Amino acid sequence: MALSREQLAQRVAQELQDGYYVNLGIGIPTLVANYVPEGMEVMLQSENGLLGMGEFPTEETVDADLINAGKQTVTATTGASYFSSADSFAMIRGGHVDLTVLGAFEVDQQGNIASWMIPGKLVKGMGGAMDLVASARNIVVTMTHANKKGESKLLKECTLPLTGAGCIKKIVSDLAYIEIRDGKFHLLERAPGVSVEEIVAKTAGELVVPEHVPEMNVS
Amino acid sequence: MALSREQLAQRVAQELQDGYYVNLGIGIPTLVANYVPEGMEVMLQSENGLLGMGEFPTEETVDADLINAGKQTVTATTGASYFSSADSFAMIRGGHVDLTVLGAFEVDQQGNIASWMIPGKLVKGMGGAMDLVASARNIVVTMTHANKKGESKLLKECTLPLTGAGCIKKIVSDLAYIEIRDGKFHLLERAPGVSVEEIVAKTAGELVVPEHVPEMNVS
Amino acid sequence: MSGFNKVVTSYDEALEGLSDNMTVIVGGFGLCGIPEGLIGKMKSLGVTGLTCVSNNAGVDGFGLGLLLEDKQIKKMIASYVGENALFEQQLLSGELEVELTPQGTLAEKMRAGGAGIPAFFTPAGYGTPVADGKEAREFDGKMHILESSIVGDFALVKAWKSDTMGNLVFRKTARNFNPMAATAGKVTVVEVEEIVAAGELDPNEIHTPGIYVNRVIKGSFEKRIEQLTLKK
Amino acid sequence: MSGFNKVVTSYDEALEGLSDNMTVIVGGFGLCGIPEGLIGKMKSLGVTGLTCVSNNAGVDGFGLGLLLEDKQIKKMIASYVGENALFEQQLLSGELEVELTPQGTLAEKMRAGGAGIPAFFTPAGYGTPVADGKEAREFDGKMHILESSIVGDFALVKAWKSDTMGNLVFRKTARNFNPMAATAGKVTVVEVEEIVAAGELDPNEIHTPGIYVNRVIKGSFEKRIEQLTLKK
Repeated sequence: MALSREQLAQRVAQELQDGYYVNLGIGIPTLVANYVPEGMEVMLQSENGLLGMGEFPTEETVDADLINAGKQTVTATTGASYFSSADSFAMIRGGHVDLTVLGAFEVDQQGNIASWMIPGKLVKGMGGAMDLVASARNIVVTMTHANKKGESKLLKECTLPLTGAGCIKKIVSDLAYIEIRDGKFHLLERAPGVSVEEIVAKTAGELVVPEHVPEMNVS
Repeated sequence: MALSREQLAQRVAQELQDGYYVNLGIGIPTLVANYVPEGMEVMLQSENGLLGMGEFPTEETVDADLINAGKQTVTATTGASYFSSADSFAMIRGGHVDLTVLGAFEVDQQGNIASWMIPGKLVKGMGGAMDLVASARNIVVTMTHANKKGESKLLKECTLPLTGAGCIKKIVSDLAYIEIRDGKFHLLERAPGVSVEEIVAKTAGELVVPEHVPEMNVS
Repeated sequence: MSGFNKVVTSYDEALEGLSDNMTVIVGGFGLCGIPEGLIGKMKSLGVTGLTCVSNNAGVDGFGLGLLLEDKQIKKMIASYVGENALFEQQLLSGELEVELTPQGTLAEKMRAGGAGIPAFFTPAGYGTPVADGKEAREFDGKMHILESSIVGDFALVKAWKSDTMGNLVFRKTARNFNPMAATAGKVTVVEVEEIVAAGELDPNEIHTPGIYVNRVIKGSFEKRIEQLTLKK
Repeated sequence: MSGFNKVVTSYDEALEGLSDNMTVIVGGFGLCGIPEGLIGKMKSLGVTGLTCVSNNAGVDGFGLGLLLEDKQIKKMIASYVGENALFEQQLLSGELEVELTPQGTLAEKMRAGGAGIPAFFTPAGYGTPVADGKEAREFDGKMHILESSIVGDFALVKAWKSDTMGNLVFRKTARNFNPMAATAGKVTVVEVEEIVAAGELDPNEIHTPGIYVNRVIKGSFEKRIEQLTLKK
């Protein structure tokens, strides 16, 4: 069965390592914070100027001057720091963030990503996504494998305007864990109960399927 | 008579205005701080990361962590701030300093300045001088009109490697106050008791001399 | 009064010289850390044809959204807009022009504007519509595009505290774009929660030195929260 | 032990991985704010062929001058040198190469290196020997040259205080090049006067977030003064 949002977050969380500085995008990526493995510490970077983002505040601790990149009220953890947007993106652009997790509309087998603009629809803007994908050395895209019409989001070539070119190497979809190398998608894991055939059928780009495709370890 | 070092500083100090942020180079420029007119306040910027440089410390207040760009121990004034070298030169390069005073080996009538390198002699480096002259909108060069051999330092064209191109507009020498415009030196004031003839004789570049050349007001 | 006393006591003085068709940089991220009173004054002054540079465009009825009501903004340079029905309308009707800029590039453009760096290469936006018409160049095996700096006729900044000399301290994530905005205005006006005497701020802990600041005004702030999210 | 505990207790650990022919960025301005113990350890390790990037090259017997005694430095990138007889000798004999860089450009090159900006335009040095071989371009009627960023294999930094997570605070003008150096090292090692527990530093007053810092060591400092100048 396709992974739930929580299971997607669970699988992405397996990419974390102790001591990682991590930037989580809005939506499913945000949920990853709930699945940091026991005994492991990570620090969350919020690109509006906070390293060490904590959980949501209580009514007593809410502070209009302390928000995350999604403009939600948050708290700061022990050892946190505040800085300007220029310093925040210096951090991001300079490759100092260990892992970046974000969503996408489409990813193609060249590692291109489209996530911000659908022609004909009103464009809200790219926010920090272009800086993040162009700069991070370690990016995980998390998204559904196909859109609501059943059309694949893993393409030979993106059809939408790009957010970044040649920058995506890992995808956690609701059906599979996939790596991009040598201009091809490589199927590494499948969601529990999901057949290789379904993944193949729902992947429009070139997919390399090894003999044995293990199931993801999610609960 | 040619101005003394103190008189040079006095004349330069007449370029100050209340509320000016000022960067003073090493040597005679440093003396300018002693001649800030009564009732006027200026703040000194030291390019190693201090805005609000104060006088030298006493033995009790000396602090190895508080020096100026000449590596001398200093103090900080009320309202001072410390910042990094990148932030300091952002301030300088961005044109936020109101007045920059520095010395030179040569200046030419195009506003070129040479102040850091004499071929054949060991070069110590330009320090912050190239950033300062390239960026400041208001620069006063203070120097002797001629070198020890009596050769003019106000040239048609600099002979030494440049510190900056086309950036100097005002010179206070020991003989005269001169402005550079339209590719020519313009004599505006002469040192008390110094003849126009002497200034003309010691200026190798093209010098425009008005009918009346007032004496500088120095004591 | 010292030449370094930057304090003004009325919004009229604070925005003196602001006129139609100017470029105005405004600090803030969403509704966090915005100069509320200065924006309100821009509205009541009725200046039009403005190019506003700010990460976002406020919401209906708050922040820069207020300036949309009377169509004061001609062009918006931002990274993320459209929290705002009025914005959408004016964009679709062609009354408003938008230049979408990656957030890090926008921050760096302001910083560069204040720092005398006219242009810089960044990897952000290469291969995307943002790169259209811009010079692209490879460094170290990776493609980058050349972006130019931004300077505003005015920069409107929100800080936590200022001393009378314009030295600024920001608070938590209300810092965001404000420090860069402060450096990038030909005239920089700062609205603060508290003004203290010169010497009260630790020189080691000043975020923005007063050299960048022309005028300081004590404001009062609603500090509206855009997305109140509480722990469950 | 948390993955964010950056504290090491020996200089061997602090400089683990440092080897011959590496590029090492060193913070400090003159003898002010230099990582004294780390420089001493570089000397005793005997690494050679180093490219050192630092505003100055120390004096005879102190600071980077120590590394000249055993000819450990192959190339120096600095804005001002020659407070140092040994430096002069090795330069004249051709044993030492020097790349003189305007001070502001040097600071910006480090900042850019840490910030993922591979190159930027600056007016500093246009029309001078510094511009030789560099691209020149006019912006807004003024000529600029293209300068590229610097990244070090190691960055050696001196800070006042660190918490265990590597968040740093600098003191007075001992800040100088240290914050940029901290961002521009593949491995950044910081020598501090005091290490405090995480949470002891005010998050609003941290100069360098711990994300840039790999290792922190408590040093002891002579803090030699280069030009003791007292009020008369």
